[in-house]
Amino acid sequence: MAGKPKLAFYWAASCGGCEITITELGMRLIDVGDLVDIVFWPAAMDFKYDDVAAMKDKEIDICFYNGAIRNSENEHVAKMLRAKSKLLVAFGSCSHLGGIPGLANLFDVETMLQRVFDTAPTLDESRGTRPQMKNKMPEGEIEIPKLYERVRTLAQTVEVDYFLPGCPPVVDQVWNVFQTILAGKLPAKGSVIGAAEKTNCDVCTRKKGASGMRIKEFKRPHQVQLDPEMCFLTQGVVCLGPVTRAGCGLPCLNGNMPCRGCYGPPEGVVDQGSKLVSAVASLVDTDDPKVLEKILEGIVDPVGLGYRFGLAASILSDLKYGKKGA
Amino acid sequence: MEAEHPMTFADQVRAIPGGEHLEMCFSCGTCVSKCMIQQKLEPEYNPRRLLRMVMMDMREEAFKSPTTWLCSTCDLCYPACPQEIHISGVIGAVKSLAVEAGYTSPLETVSVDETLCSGCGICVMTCPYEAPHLIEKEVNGVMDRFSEVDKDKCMGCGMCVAACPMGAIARPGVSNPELVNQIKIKKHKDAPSLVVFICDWSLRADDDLTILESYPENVRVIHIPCSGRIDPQMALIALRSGIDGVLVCGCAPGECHYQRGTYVSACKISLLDSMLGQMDLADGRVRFVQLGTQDRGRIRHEIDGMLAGLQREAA
Amino acid sequence: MEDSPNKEELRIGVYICHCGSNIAGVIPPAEVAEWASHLPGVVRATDTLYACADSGQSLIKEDIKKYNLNRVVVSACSVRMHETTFRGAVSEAGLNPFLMEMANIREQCTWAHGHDKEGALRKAKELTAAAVAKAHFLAPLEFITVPVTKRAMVVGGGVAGISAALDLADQGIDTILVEKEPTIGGVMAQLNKTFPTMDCSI
Amino acid sequence: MVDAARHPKIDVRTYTNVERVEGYVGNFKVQLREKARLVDVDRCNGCGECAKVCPIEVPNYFEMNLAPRKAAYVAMSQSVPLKYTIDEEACIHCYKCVEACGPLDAIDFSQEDKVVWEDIGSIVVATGFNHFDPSVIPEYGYGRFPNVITAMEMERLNNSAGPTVGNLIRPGDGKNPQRLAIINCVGSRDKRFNPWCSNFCCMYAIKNAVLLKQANPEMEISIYYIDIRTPSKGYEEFYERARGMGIHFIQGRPSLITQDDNTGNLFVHSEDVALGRVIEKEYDMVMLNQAAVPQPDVDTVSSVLNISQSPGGWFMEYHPKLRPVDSPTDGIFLAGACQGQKDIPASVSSGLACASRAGRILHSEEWQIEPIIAQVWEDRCISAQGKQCGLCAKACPYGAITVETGKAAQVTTAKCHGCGGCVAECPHNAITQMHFTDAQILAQIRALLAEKPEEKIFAFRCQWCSYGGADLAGTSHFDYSANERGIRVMCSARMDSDFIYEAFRLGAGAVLYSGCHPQDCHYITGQRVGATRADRLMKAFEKMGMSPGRFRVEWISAAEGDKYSRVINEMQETLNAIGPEKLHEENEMLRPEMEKRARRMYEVPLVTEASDYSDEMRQAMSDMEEPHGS
Repeated sequence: MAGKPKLAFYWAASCGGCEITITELGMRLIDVGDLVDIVFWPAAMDFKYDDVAAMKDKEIDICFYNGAIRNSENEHVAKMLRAKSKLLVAFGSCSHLGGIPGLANLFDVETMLQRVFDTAPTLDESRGTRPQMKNKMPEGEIEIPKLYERVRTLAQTVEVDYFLPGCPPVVDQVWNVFQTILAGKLPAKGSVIGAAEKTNCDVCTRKKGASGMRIKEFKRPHQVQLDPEMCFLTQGVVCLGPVTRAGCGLPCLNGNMPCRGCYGPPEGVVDQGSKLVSAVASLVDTDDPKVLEKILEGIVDPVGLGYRFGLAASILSDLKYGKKGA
Repeated sequence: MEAEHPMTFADQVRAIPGGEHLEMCFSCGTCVSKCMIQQKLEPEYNPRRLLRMVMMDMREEAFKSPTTWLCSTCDLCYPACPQEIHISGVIGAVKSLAVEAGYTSPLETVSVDETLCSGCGICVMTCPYEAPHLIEKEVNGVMDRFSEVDKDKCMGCGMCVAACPMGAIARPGVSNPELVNQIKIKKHKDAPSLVVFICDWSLRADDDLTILESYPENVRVIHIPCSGRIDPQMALIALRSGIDGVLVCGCAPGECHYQRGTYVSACKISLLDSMLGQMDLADGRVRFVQLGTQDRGRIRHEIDGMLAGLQREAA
Repeated sequence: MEDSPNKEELRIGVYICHCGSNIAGVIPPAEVAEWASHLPGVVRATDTLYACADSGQSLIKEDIKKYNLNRVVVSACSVRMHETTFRGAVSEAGLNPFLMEMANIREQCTWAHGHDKEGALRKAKELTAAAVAKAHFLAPLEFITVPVTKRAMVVGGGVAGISAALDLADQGIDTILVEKEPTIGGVMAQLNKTFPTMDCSI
Repeated sequence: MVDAARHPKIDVRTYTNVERVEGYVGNFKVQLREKARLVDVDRCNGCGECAKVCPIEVPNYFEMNLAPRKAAYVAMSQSVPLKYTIDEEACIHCYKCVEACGPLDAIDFSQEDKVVWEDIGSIVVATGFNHFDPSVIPEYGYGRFPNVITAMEMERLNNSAGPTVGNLIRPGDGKNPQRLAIINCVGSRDKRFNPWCSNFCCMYAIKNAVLLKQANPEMEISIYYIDIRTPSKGYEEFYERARGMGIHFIQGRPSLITQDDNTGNLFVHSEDVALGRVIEKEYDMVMLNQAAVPQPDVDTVSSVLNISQSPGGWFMEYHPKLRPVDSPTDGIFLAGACQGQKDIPASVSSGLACASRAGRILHSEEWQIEPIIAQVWEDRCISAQGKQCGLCAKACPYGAITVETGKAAQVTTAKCHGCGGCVAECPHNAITQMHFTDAQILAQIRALLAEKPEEKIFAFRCQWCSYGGADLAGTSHFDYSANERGIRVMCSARMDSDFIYEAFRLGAGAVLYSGCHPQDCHYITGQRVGATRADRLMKAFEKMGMSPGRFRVEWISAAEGDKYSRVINEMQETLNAIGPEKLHEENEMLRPEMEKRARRMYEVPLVTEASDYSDEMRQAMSDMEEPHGS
């Protein structure tokens, strides 16, 4: 590569936390500045889409794309950046698995619009209106992007080279990924980088369950005095540690809260939520069908629990929208 | 007083909890026919004869007998015994003596792949037979925790295989890939496609097995040792591959051959169903039925009912 | 109403039964008899092979006359077995049947303490002594005779009840056959043919 | 049956219950309640017109509910007496039957129950047995699978007088069954239901099989059994004949029956024990050979007739070998299956035996009862001195004692059964019991506790139950400690507290207060009197600080030999645990208290002579000890 490698960042349907992670690099940002030439970073600097459109294909060396594909704009930019970049990395849970926005797949667009524009308590007299697709403005006609029925991950829109999981990805992992990319020591295309192979339980130091220890009642974190020494499952609290990759350094567990699965499932697990059900349901301790029902009432929102970050990438979304999902 | 006579084999068995009053057996044979192992697995399996061997001090023969090793203490026989002998308790006692004497189980058991195992302990908590337990081991300089399975206790039911998030524990014949590869149905334009996961012990009558095999291609039957072996992910994989419905059949409560498999899968499918419900996909495409030992012919109703439901759904 | 014992001189006969080996197999009856002979009031103490047999009973009857006994103690089996037998024997010898007392040294001694022969012997002696002690205070009694209403009642009209009623009636006894159902016959009437003769059951 | 009704000497009272029985052998008074038939038996000629017009149909118990009967009904056409009865519950009072009866005018809806007292010399109880309801064995599917029937249902279905007039059909679809399975020991030899063998079912199964095979030789019949029992003459030959006719006998108790819902056929899953193989055979119909169980109303019958029950609920005989048909109560006899499972020949012979046993009494002008009844010492009775008492009358189960202040208590000899409750309850010892006087009992106690009393376990037993239990312990050779010394009284009500205090005063190591179980007491409420006294004693001894287990109260029936030996052995262990020194020290501490409480007994006449004589006896016994130097 002639000069410094060109780096691009883009922020699609997400909370922006991934952008802030970059700033967390702190002083190391200066080194980044020395190493790479940031050619597109709308969140930080005043870059325009036309700048990218003007580039030649594959001109950008590395593109970090964070955020899910919610509307037509996200999709358009994703396709454009794919064409312009050699390496496209899905940065953070939203682009990797759909993240929190992915939970929108539980509802259809019309229900959401009604909630936002008709029934929300804080609405003023604008209640009942709807945003118009096209608007005449003094500067000219402007369009707002079209909301797709289905929230899709980056990989479900364009071909993605690597995935950097996390909500947000831990800053040290981001730095490691920088080093590996710059050093060119990347694993096979399509693999997850910036995370471990095994699950959180491998690194979690809590005392694990013994033979015959079963769950008599599911409890949510606020309903029980959580023991910092014992594995959450032995306390009847569902922890997604067993179905989530290690690598985040366990900020949640160290804060005495169960893992929520943002780093995504380990290799070989196709659907994180159903795998969690398989693991957790095996620990239920009753042989009476009626009692079983009562125990299951302890899990108030199975999809929210099992697919907090992975609903868009899950088979459930495929089933709901089929392959199309326009 | 004459010399303290050495403990006979029967005394030793009686000394172990569960092994009491085996001498009350009057060989009526109820336990042999209530248990399905002889019918389905091993012609030599006969708990009544094992009790007789214990009473007649035939120690070696008892240790070698398949009855000692194949009994999964499902306790189908205990409430049926007119002499109220805890038969599975006696067999368990003989088994523990056999293990002490150095004999090992001939059963096809699970094994742990330590490169995958994250030491989460879920298999340890799941196993009805307390076969797996966590061990500390040093791997290239670093202390790590793995699950290790006691071959003599494992009954090969596969509940741990389904529970293991990493797919680190596997049983030859029913490992995850082997099952997923069977989930293939040629698409039929009018007949809905249905995958039936059925446990080896829920259909007592051979006629029911022939009913099962009598279905055309659009019904794919996959045999698993226990309904507890089912992983809801497989059901989703089947649905995504275009299959219209998934039916999981297990034993009735209290009749599970591996004690708790049927409750575990009831819980899994119920949770999966509520998830499908949240995504308003719950139109009965995934169902779990518990077939009792007297429910002869019911498998036909369940499958036909499901196919009819899917037919209506598809229309 | 009762006469105190020392009005006439007490002459007690004690008989220790072998009952074949049932008693003699565990304790030596002769030794018990010899021991009992020293008890106050005992004038005759011996052992006998089978007290309830003719030989035993005739021994007691002859002794009552020969030793002019006015109390008899029989250490043998349970009262529920042969009390009536020995009461009959002593009354045949002219002694009031209620002046005979038994000691149960078989069911409640030798058969239950086969494992402790020495303890059984001591117990047999003391049970005999207790019977002798009670014998001291026995008073002659007459059976109370009550009139008998010559009518029988059979409760239940099944095959057993009908057989009993028929037999009683054939003996000339007025019998009331009570049946709670509208018809007699019981379970038998419901049966088809009955084994082994396969004839009808009505 | 018919000759029983026609016999001049037999007065058949059907649709009648025995409500109360009083009195004693030779002089029973029995209250009978003849339920209202709503039909005048003298007028009814059994023509059946009323039944024809009666619109109401209810299941007929006689046909095992397989066929209906009208509200106006006879159980069967050969009913004896052939009189119709109107079922009050089912009847809707349309009175059609009254019209149909016409001139006979036999139906009378104003009829009331008739209650009458009868003087009876002897009672024969022949209340029979009941059939085990197999629906409590879910594995056999009775009640769910229509073609699974019970033995009695088979009797009716195969009976020419039955609902199908002898044409055996299966309830499911009315077809004639070609393949029948008979399963033996349903509810018998089964600890979960009835541990006993019901005696006749093996032969009964073979009979049914032979009958069916004769009627339809092609019929395939299999009998599943644990052991075929053919105990009497001709039975094994009958079994031989059945095998000769091609009836299959499969050794193996089936564990399960499943049904093919389409064909209604049944599959019997069992092991063929001879082969050691599990087999599953298809049948059109399955007959469950159900166990014989006691009648559901045995408790009422045994309390009305005052006869006790052996374990399982069968009435208890006086002695299983020597007096098998006598009940413990003199003059009451047990005929047929109510005393224990019997087949028809055994039932008939026990009926005939009862006839002769009752005849013994009824043919003699008078009958002797043991003179062990209570007698009052008028001079000691405080009621005679004008004080208000009557404790003895309260304790008497038979109301045999009348007490008026100012006059001494009076015992009516005829009513007194000799339990001795009054004697023990009287605080002034103003009443004694012939042949079981206080002096006689005290003499026995002192003789038995003359030597090394602290090693001894002193047992008070009642004649009918715990003394019988001790006997059974001996006959079954259940070993127990030879330190036990026991005396016999007629009832636990006779065990005066003074005897207990006296035994402890003499230094007894432990005392057992034992009698009948409450419902078994031979004297109706005698046991209750004994039990209340025992509780009082237990509390008193606890307050006195006596080590627990030294005074023990146990209710032991004549059939519980194992319990008697277990209790004595446990008491021996208690004594060993306490140890001789502490026992001696405790007795010294308790002696003054016992002396204070036992002193009242010494006011009884002859008791002082008994204690003098006992000293003489103890002296003689200790002389004998020294010379032998044991």
